[in-house]
Amino acid sequence: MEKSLKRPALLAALLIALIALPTVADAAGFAALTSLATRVLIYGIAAASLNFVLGYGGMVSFGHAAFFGIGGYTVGILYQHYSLGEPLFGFIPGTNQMLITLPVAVVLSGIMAAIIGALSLRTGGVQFIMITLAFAQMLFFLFVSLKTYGGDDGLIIRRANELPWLNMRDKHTVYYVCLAIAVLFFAVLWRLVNSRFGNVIVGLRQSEKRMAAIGLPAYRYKLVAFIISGMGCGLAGALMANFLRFASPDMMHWTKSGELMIMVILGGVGTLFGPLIGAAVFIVLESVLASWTENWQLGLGLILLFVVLYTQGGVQALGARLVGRSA
Amino acid sequence: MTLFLEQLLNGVQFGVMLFLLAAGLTLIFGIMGVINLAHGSIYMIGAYAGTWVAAETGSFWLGIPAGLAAAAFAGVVIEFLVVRRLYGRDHLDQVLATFGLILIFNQAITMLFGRQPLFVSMPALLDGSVELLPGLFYPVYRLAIIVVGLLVALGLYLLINKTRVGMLVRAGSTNREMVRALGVDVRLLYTLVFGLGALLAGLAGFMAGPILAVQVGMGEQILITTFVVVVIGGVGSIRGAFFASLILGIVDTSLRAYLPGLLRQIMVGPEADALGAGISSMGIYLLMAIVLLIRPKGLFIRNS
Amino acid sequence: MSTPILNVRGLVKRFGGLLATDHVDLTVKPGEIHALIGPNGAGKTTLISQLMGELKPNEGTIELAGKPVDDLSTAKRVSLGLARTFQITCLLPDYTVLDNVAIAVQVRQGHSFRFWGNARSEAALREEARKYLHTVGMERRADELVANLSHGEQKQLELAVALATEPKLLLLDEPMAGLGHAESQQMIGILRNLKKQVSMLLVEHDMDAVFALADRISVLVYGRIIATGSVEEIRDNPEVRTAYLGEGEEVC
Amino acid sequence: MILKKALLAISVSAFAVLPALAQDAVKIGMITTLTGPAGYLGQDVRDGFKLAMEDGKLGGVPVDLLVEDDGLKPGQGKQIAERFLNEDKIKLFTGIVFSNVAGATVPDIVDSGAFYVSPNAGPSNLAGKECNENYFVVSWQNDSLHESAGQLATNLGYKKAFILAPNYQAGKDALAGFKRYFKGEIAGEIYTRLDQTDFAAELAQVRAAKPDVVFQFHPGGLGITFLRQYEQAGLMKEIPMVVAEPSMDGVTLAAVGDAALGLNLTSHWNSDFDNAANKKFMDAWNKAYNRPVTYYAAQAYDTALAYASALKATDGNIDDADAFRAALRKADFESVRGKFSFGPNQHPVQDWYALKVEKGPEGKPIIKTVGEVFKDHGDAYAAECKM
Repeated sequence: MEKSLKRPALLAALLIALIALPTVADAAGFAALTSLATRVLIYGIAAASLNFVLGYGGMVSFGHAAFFGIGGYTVGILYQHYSLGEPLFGFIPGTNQMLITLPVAVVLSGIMAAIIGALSLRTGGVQFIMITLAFAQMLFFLFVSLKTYGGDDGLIIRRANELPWLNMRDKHTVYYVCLAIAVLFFAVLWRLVNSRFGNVIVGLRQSEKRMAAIGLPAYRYKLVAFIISGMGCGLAGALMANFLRFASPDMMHWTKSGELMIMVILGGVGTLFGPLIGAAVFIVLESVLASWTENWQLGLGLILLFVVLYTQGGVQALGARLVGRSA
Repeated sequence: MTLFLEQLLNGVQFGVMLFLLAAGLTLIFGIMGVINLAHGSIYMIGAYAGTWVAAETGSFWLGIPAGLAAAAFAGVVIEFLVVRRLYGRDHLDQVLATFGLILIFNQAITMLFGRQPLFVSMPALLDGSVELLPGLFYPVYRLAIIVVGLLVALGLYLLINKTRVGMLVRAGSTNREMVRALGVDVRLLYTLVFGLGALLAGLAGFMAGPILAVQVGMGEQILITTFVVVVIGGVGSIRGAFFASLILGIVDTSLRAYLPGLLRQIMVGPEADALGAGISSMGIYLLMAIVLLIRPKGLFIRNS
Repeated sequence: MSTPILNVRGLVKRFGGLLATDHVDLTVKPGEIHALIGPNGAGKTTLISQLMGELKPNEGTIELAGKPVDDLSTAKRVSLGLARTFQITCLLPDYTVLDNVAIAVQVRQGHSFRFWGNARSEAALREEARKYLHTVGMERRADELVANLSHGEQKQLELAVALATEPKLLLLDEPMAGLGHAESQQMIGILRNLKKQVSMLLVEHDMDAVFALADRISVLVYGRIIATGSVEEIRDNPEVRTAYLGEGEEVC
Repeated sequence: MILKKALLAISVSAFAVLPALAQDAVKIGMITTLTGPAGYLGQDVRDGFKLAMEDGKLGGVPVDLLVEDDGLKPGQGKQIAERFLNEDKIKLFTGIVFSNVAGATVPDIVDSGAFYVSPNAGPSNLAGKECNENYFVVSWQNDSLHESAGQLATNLGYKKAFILAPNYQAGKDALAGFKRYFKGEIAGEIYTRLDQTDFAAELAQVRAAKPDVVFQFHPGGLGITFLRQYEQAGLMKEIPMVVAEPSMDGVTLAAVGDAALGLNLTSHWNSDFDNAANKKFMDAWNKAYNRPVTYYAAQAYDTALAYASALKATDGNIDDADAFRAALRKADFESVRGKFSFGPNQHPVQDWYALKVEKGPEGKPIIKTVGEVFKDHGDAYAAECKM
């Protein structure tokens, strides 16, 4: 939608900065910045996936943590069966190969999104918000009571998944793997929102009635969008499990859905990179404020309030306006 | 039989507690179109203020006005400073802003009262149990909660159906434009409704004091359940909130009371208990999902 | 006689105790402009909504070119050649004029499960959309955002979007409402030109337009058709003259 | 881009404001939960640990304690550990209250060669297969808590027990642990919910089952709620209750009040223990803080003493990890619990006591030590640990 030439240049600069980040951070003595950035990238993927239905499609899902958790648990459960040497259900062997676990996580969260979406999309508005929440909470309670997989304590993944030729124990490698996947993800997302499919999804947000009147069967398009979005969250969850080397029901609690939503709103609803910026702002704020004071929640709350009341369209819009003014 | 009656009373008691919270939430939701996540915080404020005053003065009864006043005051302040700017804004903005409020209130309470849960002792009048039927003992305090809850429901019914303010509220929940067109000071009406909702939440919070842990985060724990009630009953419908609260209270209680027993008939004990607990945790969400799939707008809103 | 393009028999719609559509029979012949007039609240928009499948009637049948469509979704009916315009315009406000038409062309061309190519750089799609804009005389405004259009322009765009679905029968819900005299004349001109391609059911209050365009007229009062006939027959019908008033609005 | 830079600047300045360090001070990183309903646990851990520091020294070695809030989020705990490890070059860690945060954080810490001494969480996976030579637990292994409660119920001569716990891992472990040492019959078993606020339905079942004794495990706010409602239902007088310490501590008691009178519990520590270390600890606590003391504080105090003993033995040289580890393993300190040593998996081997809630001299309820339950009790997972 932006037609200026500034945008590609800006993106290139951002990419270079992200590639240089681990080296710079180490040199400057802020080694932990790399893992902070890894977390931002992963949450950025999750938030951008949510934004595809929420911002572009106008479907306010309050249950996307479910898919995030499914992705994480896929990695965790496959790893557990791999390390114990016991096949899942007696015939599915476990694995620690990322080239297998990530696609499996994406497919499984897609299937879960298909089930939840197929039921939830029969409603709309506030009811849709609540029914997606309901399904996510059901999954949360299910995993809390699954003793085999650690229940509430969560599932420790002793070693991150392996990739051929790469040393996944190295934090920089993990960062670059996440960066590569994020770049790929955002490229695909960019194509997606501008495609014919994206075109009707954005149309559905603006007026479902209009889209029906030009002959669009809305339900199946919304459902596919919901599935795609769930798959993206599942991918992020799988990466997060690899990064934390840990999966827990905490990943699918409603507060996590809320956090993802807040990242989207904070960054800018219905923009490609807004959620990534939102994730960065949220996580950096959380870490920085928490290292300053134990009353960090007060500060975070006030900042969120400020963003809503005094910026229109989140941090990205605020930034664009500030840049526009100074230029 | 007495056990069944006792469980039924338990369900009703849990239901009326939910109703006190849900009534305010559904009004705010239905009339102003605001999703107020901070409703749970108001409940917490009512509980803290009331309990603290009761503990300091040694009188449970003095806690009541304190809790109500603090909650209503907090509600009006929130409305005036924050929510007023959110009318007509996107639901998402409201979610973000009221989430910010939750963080602020939780931290403020921690700074004011510390991290330890507060204690309030039960007044002698409400302590102990009474024998309702032969063999059916029931705690007086819980009976009192039921009575207060039902009185509030009756009061709300009269307010909504018999007064001019109530007429405006009803009109407002179905057609916001019409209320504006009537030349009513909508701002004042909104502030009043918000304050009323906060007052009820504060009442619920204070009454919960002696039976629950008065601690930071107590609001979020019950907030989601309250939203479930509002949605099942139908957004904006007080009547819906009332019946949905009772249904949810009774369903939740009976699932916990009877499901493991039923499952034990068909499977081994411990597994049945775990499965039963698992299903009953999901119970209210399952109920909401089923209700919405059958009646997408909730039980008490006509589908058009 | 050829099969009517639209054949409605015994259509009934109740809202609670209210009969919004009261056993309506209605036909539109191929190549015909059939006007539907009636006072406020007569149930004209309700009728259109039922024809489109947006509302479900309680009784009766609807046939499109001889084929019953009662159990079909709106989308399916559109693919069979039914299209409507909205009285209160219902467009995609964040899109440009051209986008609005192009998306209709896109949907008509078949499924939209294409995830990769950029829909905005598909030349064929854009060209075809421009053709419809040309038909309603809006090609100059192609890159304007819908939110910035005047009321009259929005009405014209409504028509272009409906045409982009290549309908056999066009349901026009008060296309002149809110237009100035010049704009109305322009719209009448456009519709007259379209008559060769598509049959129309025209709901309209502007009697000048109705008399200028319609082949036949039906009069709807309290959900019931009280008269159907040629322009002259209706013009002289005293019952119609007394009953006639304006109509309310439908929100997008 | 500008935004990005600004954020970077903010984060950089944030790291810069960390307190300037005295020369040679050994840094100890404390990751704990200070926000939310469970915030008081972390607060007590922090404050208890600080009490053991004399003039900023542990074992005569100057230490610098860095405390950060994990917000009960595993991801945040890991992030803090990462920063402590890589930027502040911290080698000694402690503080985590909850098992799930520990699960995400501890492996990172020990894998990078740093030490972790747990003041509270003792999940079974880290006690057994996933044990590590740099991972010590000063508090307990989770199961011991409930095993001791089971033993106490047996000792008290109860024949029929009704048991309740939330439906999650720790809850199931609790019931399993209780059953392992309870010799009588189980009259009923109920799993409650983690987000439950009303226990009336369960209490009615308890009453109907007519057991001799009730065992329940409900930590924190859940426990307060459960106890209050239990008492209000008139059950405290009819059916005695045995619990393990997470369901009853100084804070819980203050919030429940007289409703807890008559409650039996087991613990590895109590404020009235008659030993010099505990007297010192209690004096220091009462002087410094105007609030009830909990065993979280006592455990953190012991954790600090454990670190102090190792620091003293190595003279503050933590670069020789083997020597430091060997010193830690000796547990050469005066624990507030009296006897204390580490088992083969570096979890405690200690005595467990029977306690009872009684009316204190000032009319307020207090927790009183009345007897012993276990001597030199270790845990079952030590066998699985190959170090």
